[in-house]
Amino acid sequence: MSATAVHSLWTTTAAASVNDGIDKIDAPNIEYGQLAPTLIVIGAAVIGVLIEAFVPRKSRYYAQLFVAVVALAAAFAAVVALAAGGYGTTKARIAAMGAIAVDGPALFLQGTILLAGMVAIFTFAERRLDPVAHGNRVDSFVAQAGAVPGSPGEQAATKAGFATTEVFPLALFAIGGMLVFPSANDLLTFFIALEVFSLPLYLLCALARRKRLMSQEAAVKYFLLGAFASAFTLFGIALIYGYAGSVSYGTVAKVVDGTITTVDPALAGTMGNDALLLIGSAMIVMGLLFKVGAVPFHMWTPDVYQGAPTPVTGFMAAATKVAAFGALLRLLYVVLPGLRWDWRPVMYGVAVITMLGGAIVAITQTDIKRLLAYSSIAHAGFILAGVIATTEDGVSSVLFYLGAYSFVTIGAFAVVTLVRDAGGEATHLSKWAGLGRRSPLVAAVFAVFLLAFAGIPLTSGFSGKFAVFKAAAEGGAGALVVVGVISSAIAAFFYIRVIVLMFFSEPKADGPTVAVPSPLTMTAIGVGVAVTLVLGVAPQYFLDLAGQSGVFVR
Amino acid sequence: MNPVNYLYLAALLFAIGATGVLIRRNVIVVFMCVELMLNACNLAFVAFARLHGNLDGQIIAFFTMVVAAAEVVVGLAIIVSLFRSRHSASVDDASLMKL
Amino acid sequence: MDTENLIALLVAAPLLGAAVLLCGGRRLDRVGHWIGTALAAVSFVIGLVLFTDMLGKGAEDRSLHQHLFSWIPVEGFQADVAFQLDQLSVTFVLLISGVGTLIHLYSIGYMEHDERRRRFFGYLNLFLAAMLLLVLADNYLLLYVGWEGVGLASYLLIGFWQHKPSAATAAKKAFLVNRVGDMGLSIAIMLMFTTFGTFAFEPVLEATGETSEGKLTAIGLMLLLAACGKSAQVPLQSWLGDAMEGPTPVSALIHAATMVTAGVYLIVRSGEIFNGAPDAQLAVTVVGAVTLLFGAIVGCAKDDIKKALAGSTMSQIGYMILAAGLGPIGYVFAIMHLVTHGFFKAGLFLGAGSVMHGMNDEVDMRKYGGLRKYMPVTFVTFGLGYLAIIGFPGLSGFFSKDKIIEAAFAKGGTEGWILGSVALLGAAITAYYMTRVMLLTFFGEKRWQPDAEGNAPHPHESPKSMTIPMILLAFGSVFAGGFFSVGDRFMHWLEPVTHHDHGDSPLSAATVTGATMVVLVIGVTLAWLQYGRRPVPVVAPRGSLLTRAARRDLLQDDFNHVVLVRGGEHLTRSLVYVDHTLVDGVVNGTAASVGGLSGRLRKLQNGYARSYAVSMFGGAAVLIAATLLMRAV
Amino acid sequence: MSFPLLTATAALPAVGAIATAAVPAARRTAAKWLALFFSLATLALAVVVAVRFDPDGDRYQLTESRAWIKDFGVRYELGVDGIGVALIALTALLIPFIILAGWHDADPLETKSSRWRPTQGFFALILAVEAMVIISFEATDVFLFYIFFEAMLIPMYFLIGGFGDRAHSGSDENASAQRSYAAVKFLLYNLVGGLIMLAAVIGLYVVAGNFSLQEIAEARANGSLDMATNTERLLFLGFFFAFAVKAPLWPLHTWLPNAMGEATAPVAVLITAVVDKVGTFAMLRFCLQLFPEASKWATPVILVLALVSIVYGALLAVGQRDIKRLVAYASISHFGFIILGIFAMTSQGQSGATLYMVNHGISTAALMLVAGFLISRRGSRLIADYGGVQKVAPVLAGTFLIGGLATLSLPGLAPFVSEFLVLVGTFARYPAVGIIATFGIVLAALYTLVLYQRTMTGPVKPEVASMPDLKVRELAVVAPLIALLIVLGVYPKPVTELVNPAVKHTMSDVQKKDPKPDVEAAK
Repeated sequence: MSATAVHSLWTTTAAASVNDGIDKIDAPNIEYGQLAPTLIVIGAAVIGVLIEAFVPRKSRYYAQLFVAVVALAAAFAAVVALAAGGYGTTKARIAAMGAIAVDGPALFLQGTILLAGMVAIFTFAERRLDPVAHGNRVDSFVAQAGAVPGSPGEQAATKAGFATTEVFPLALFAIGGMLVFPSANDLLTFFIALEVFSLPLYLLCALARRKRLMSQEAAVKYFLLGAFASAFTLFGIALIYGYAGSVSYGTVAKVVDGTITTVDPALAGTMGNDALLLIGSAMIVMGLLFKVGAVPFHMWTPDVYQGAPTPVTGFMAAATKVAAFGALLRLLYVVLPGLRWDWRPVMYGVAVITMLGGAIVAITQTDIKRLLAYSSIAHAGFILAGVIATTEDGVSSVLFYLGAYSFVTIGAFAVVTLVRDAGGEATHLSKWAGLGRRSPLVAAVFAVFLLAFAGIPLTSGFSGKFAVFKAAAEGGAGALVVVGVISSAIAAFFYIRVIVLMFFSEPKADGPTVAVPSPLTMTAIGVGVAVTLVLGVAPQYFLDLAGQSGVFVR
Repeated sequence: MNPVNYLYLAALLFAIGATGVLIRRNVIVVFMCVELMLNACNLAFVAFARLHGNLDGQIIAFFTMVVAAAEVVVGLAIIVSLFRSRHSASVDDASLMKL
Repeated sequence: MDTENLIALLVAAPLLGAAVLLCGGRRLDRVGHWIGTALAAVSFVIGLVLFTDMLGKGAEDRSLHQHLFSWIPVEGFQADVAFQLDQLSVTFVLLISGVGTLIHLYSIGYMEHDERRRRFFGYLNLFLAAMLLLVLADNYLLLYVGWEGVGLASYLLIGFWQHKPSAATAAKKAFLVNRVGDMGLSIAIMLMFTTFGTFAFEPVLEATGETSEGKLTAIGLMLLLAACGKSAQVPLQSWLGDAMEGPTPVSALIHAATMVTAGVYLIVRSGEIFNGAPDAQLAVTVVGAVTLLFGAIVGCAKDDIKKALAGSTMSQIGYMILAAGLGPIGYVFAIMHLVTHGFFKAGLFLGAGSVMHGMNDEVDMRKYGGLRKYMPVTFVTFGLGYLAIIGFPGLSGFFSKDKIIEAAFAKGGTEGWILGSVALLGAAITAYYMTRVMLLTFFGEKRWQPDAEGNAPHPHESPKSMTIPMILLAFGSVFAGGFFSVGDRFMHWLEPVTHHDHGDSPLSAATVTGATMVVLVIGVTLAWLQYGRRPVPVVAPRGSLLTRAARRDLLQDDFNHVVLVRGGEHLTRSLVYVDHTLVDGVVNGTAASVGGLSGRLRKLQNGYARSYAVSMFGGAAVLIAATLLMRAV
Repeated sequence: MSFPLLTATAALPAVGAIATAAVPAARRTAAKWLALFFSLATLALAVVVAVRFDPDGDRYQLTESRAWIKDFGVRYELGVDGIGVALIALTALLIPFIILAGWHDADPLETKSSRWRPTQGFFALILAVEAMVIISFEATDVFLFYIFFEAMLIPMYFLIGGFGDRAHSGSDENASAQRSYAAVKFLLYNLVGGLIMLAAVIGLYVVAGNFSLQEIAEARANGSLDMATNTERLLFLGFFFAFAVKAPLWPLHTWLPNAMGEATAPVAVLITAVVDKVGTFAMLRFCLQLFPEASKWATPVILVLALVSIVYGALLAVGQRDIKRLVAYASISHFGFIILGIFAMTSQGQSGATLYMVNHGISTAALMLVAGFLISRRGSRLIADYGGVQKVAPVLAGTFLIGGLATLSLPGLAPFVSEFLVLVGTFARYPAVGIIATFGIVLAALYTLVLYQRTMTGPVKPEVASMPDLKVRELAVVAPLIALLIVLGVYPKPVTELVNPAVKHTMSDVQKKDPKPDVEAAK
């Protein structure tokens, strides 16, 4: 049904104009129920904008926080309802006239994104870490984005108790885009979603309260490179469209595996011209690889992760990866399965250099945030190993990995926000020396996260790694598994280095202090630890979940 | 006229845009080059739409413009704030974070 | 009552003593030595009981067995803790526990002033237990336990005065050299296991006929290696001289009378194996002959009275090994000489100890002289021992040694001639160096001066507890040989175990005896000419090359030092280096290189957005190219 | 299902670990006693296990089986054979002594803040290790085993790096640097081993479809699961590599001297006497059962490596200047013997190897703990700093000597039995190898006696002149161990009877028969 449906979405109106009058337009039917999660979040975001406009400054923070949390909770409820309603499995379908797919992977990923987003919002809202400025509790975002760093204007803004509460609607917009991204079922929706969640992120990156120059620099880099990448993606889409004459996943897929063949000899020149297809798909994939931060499209990652406000970093690192990998999966499994033998080797190569590159470069990092950035690159490589499996197991293993990984990441970055000195967060590794002596609990928690990153058994990291490697091996990519374990070994080295630093080296006299956070951040960290351990010790339930959601709708 | 020429032109524009991104220092210019790349895409879309005789491409082109506009808004915001704090619009000056 | 149940007690009594004395702590210090002596005596008494009981039985059913428990039960591998008491072992039991008891008694006096006397007796008891276990075991593995047990005891006793580095070193050396021998024993046992599927005496010795001579030879040679270690035979003899660092009673008991003869026991016990392996036997005889001369020569050169005696011990055991190597011709005489030697050599050592006791522990014979006046008892007993060992007609040594020489000739053929004449030569040298010891110690004028602190020794007779054992042993050295030889008593006694044939001596017994007498006279005269007639210089003259070599144990230690010790040190030192640089280096090197790579790759992250864009652009190009390429191929 | 005895045995110390960790900072002594109590309780349970186990019964007994991670084909399957029982008993037996010996090792120095609770952590970690070791002896599911095989690295790592030997040469920073180097080296070596094994584990799943040891072994036996020769060999190598690192086998051994040198004596004992045994145990249980053909294929190489370990380890022990490093190299030599026994593939060899694991555990514990007491008195690990100790502390010297004699496997002490069995077992199939291995006993005597002579005998060094003899607590640690050494040396039957049936099974797994003695062969 999808092919015609998509056509009709645009063409009916056009056709109508030529044909018999304009007395009847068959309105496109939108399944609002099935789109509820996205709609709720976007709606909430819009409300957020309105709040900025109409609610007095003093109460904006609470209003925004309230709206955001409620919206995310509601959206998550909607996802659960849909999943319970069987839309993940039996009743999986394509909604909104073929624009959105509602199926297992989509729901699973949306659920993950929403939870991760929720936790991230908590860290956004944290106001106890920075010292009270001029009698106002402040969060980790700049008082007034427009004010020049260090200028009297900035101080005035702070004194006046300004706060960039826009971050909440921005985050909601981003989340909304992320919800659509992995469930987009035609390339246009795909592209729009990409932009919808990218643009707010660019802005969020620029809004750090401390180290604003770095923050802005991060934003610029992220923005320019992001735009650059999305231009490639768009051109890729154009070529695919040129090849298939449609942007609907279903149609393209059919054309690719040749169930639809060219009818018009005049179009033979382009229609079914594989060059277009191959180049196009390569360019789209490149755009996605950029988002997941795979080598060699990873270079923005460390700088942006370092410069962005840490809560935002955590959010990006977790949610963006989830959304982007979701989209990548759908693209490769739904649109380009016919091309498997062309993209598999390429992705194989990318996975290898990503795993190794990330792990190796991380060894010599001296800034905790950059370290985590490179670790996230390495993990992108591991996940790619699962993607390459091109089996149902592959999908579910990737889903599971994403779920496990995102919470560890947010938790880890949340811990990073706690370790502070006069200049804000003390992110330089040397500052972390002896943390285990000063505050064993925080150090222990962070150690748990690091062990999970390193994939030590009884942590979620191990379950995930095992799942993807298993899938890869079953998919016949045994060599990839070997590379994987080697790079995990390399990666282990620098995670261990941090642990050594925290526990085995004597604390420095001028070491950082550990701020006592509000329940918000505590929940974020707590959830992280809980998920890490539960998924490590008893992952079966979630594996089942991921396993059931392993089927895409075509 | 052979429709493929439009594609060549689009590709050419895209290449020019990309090259611009790679070689120009001024953030604004770099950004405009990105816009150029997007417009190259538009040209390709329109050409293909014509080729296929359906309007999807043309509509996508409109979407693209909107997106481009949005990017301009966000981008300029960021760039301006950067410029105000550094008094420089050179991409290369924004290199605090490295290694 | 069935006596075999007593066998375990033989071992248990001294073992109990050792346990009590070593764990008992200081509170036993006052009575410890009596407990030790008493328990030694107990096992001697039990030995006597068993002996008399055995005499009451017919020659065939004299072999008793006691199976205590199954020791190491493993698939296809059966090792039991079980004892076998036959004529051979009972002989040893009596010797060991008898002499042992005497020496315990002697030690009470000798160690009187040592505050660690209790521990000393503990070690002595431990030794007795191990030694008895060695001779009572009914399989080679259990024998091995005793074998190493006596090694341990000897280690502890040689190094008893641990504060003396020399003592500690000597102890370590003894243990290590013995370990080399033990390697032989364990390999022999393994061979037996793979050959016969067992290593209990009876089944093995009965099955020797069923396997190849080659196997038997291999086993025999390995057993010989073991014997060399324990009995200080060339090439593993070097430890015995140093072992004299131990208290004299130890030298008497362990390094003269009993432990060092274990090798002889092993070979005689394994007679069947050697009978089946002529080559092994030949090797045994050769080792015996060489050591016989070696020890004798060393004995001639030493000025330290104990070391001289040690050399003599070596040489006398050489006789025994030689005899044991002769097969059924010699087994009996080997054991007989072993027993008599046990008496007189123990006596001699106790005598030496008594002398040292009176001379402020001076051991250099050149600082003795004319002691017969000061310590008559010692003089007499020592003298009797001396006469016995040189084989003075009618005394023990005469009978036993003479028989061995006969047997050597009786081996027949060239070998017989060679071995016989070597044995004769040995007899001559024995006479020479023993006379030398005698003269240097008891005759001539006194040569001792005040030592550094200016307190001159006041030679005096030792207390009863010391002299009585000496006297008793002297009796043994005088009469034992005669008693054994009357009507070949000893031969008939052992025959059921060792079997015996007379061989065909090319010379009549009388001739051999005559020859022995002649060489004996020659030896004594030579010694008298050198040390009896003219005064003895207190400082040893430089002496001939041979003498100097002999003083250094014929350079054996120097050889060991250069080849083994130095070589070993270099090896270990270089290995430590290898372990650190190579084995570890490879790992660390890999880590370092990864780190370096990381450092270089890191430089790519230069902070310039445009260079990032370049990498993206390049990446995209590669991606596209690769995709197209995949289609192309 | 009846009472899950095995789970309880493994869970009890885990509970103990949590409880101990939870003790408030001030109540250090309470934490110690709590830990001791739990370790003793575990020992009691282990005894129950040993009693309930019937040597003549099924191969695996007291089995438990629950669903765990279906998607990975993983079940929570426990079961013990004789070998497992012996090693569990060993572990449960040693831990109380380790705790008792380390009684004061983790007392905080004054500088630490009140929130830092080293004592609680120390004993909690020890118990955690015990729990993980025990469960990996019980696991009959490859994945379950792997999880704890890997997980036990973490507490070990903190024990080594966090609670180093206070007796060190040089400044504190220097010492802590060496310590964390040792800890990291330990962790990375074993982690790399483990990760390579992970690849093999995944491979095994791809081939076999589940992780149940028994199912796979049966499938292998009845031919329903046949692996391609190369697959089997690769998988075998993946497994063996990890175990060889853990064991450790030359040339993967270099982490051990550092770890044992830098860790406190009790932790060193924990490493070599308990944790490393998992490696050799796993060779016996997993390598031979899952990959019999590959095991046979690899035997020659492994035997050579084992030989090298024996001789090389002993020689290096002779060359050491640091008491604890010496013991470490001695252990490497002993592990050579164990591996030799396992891969000689004879009943004597494998029984001997298992027995060796137990005996080596006890003897090393005795020697190392006494060495620890010695070191803690003088504050130095260098042999050269000692001399004439036996004059001032005879009991300490005596126990040290007995420990040493056990290490050189003197007959009458436990290690002799096992070492001789290994030698005989090896000799029976590979005479040359057996003979070369025998050189090990000479070298063992060399390094032990040299150590004893240099430290204990000779004139009394002024530094040790005032050295106190063993205290009651210390005696309580050493005496039972020595008693055990003697008892097991004279009467090892209980253990051998436990082990023999299990070995028989393993022999049938690899389809090997003991070589017949010539005399019978002739008939």
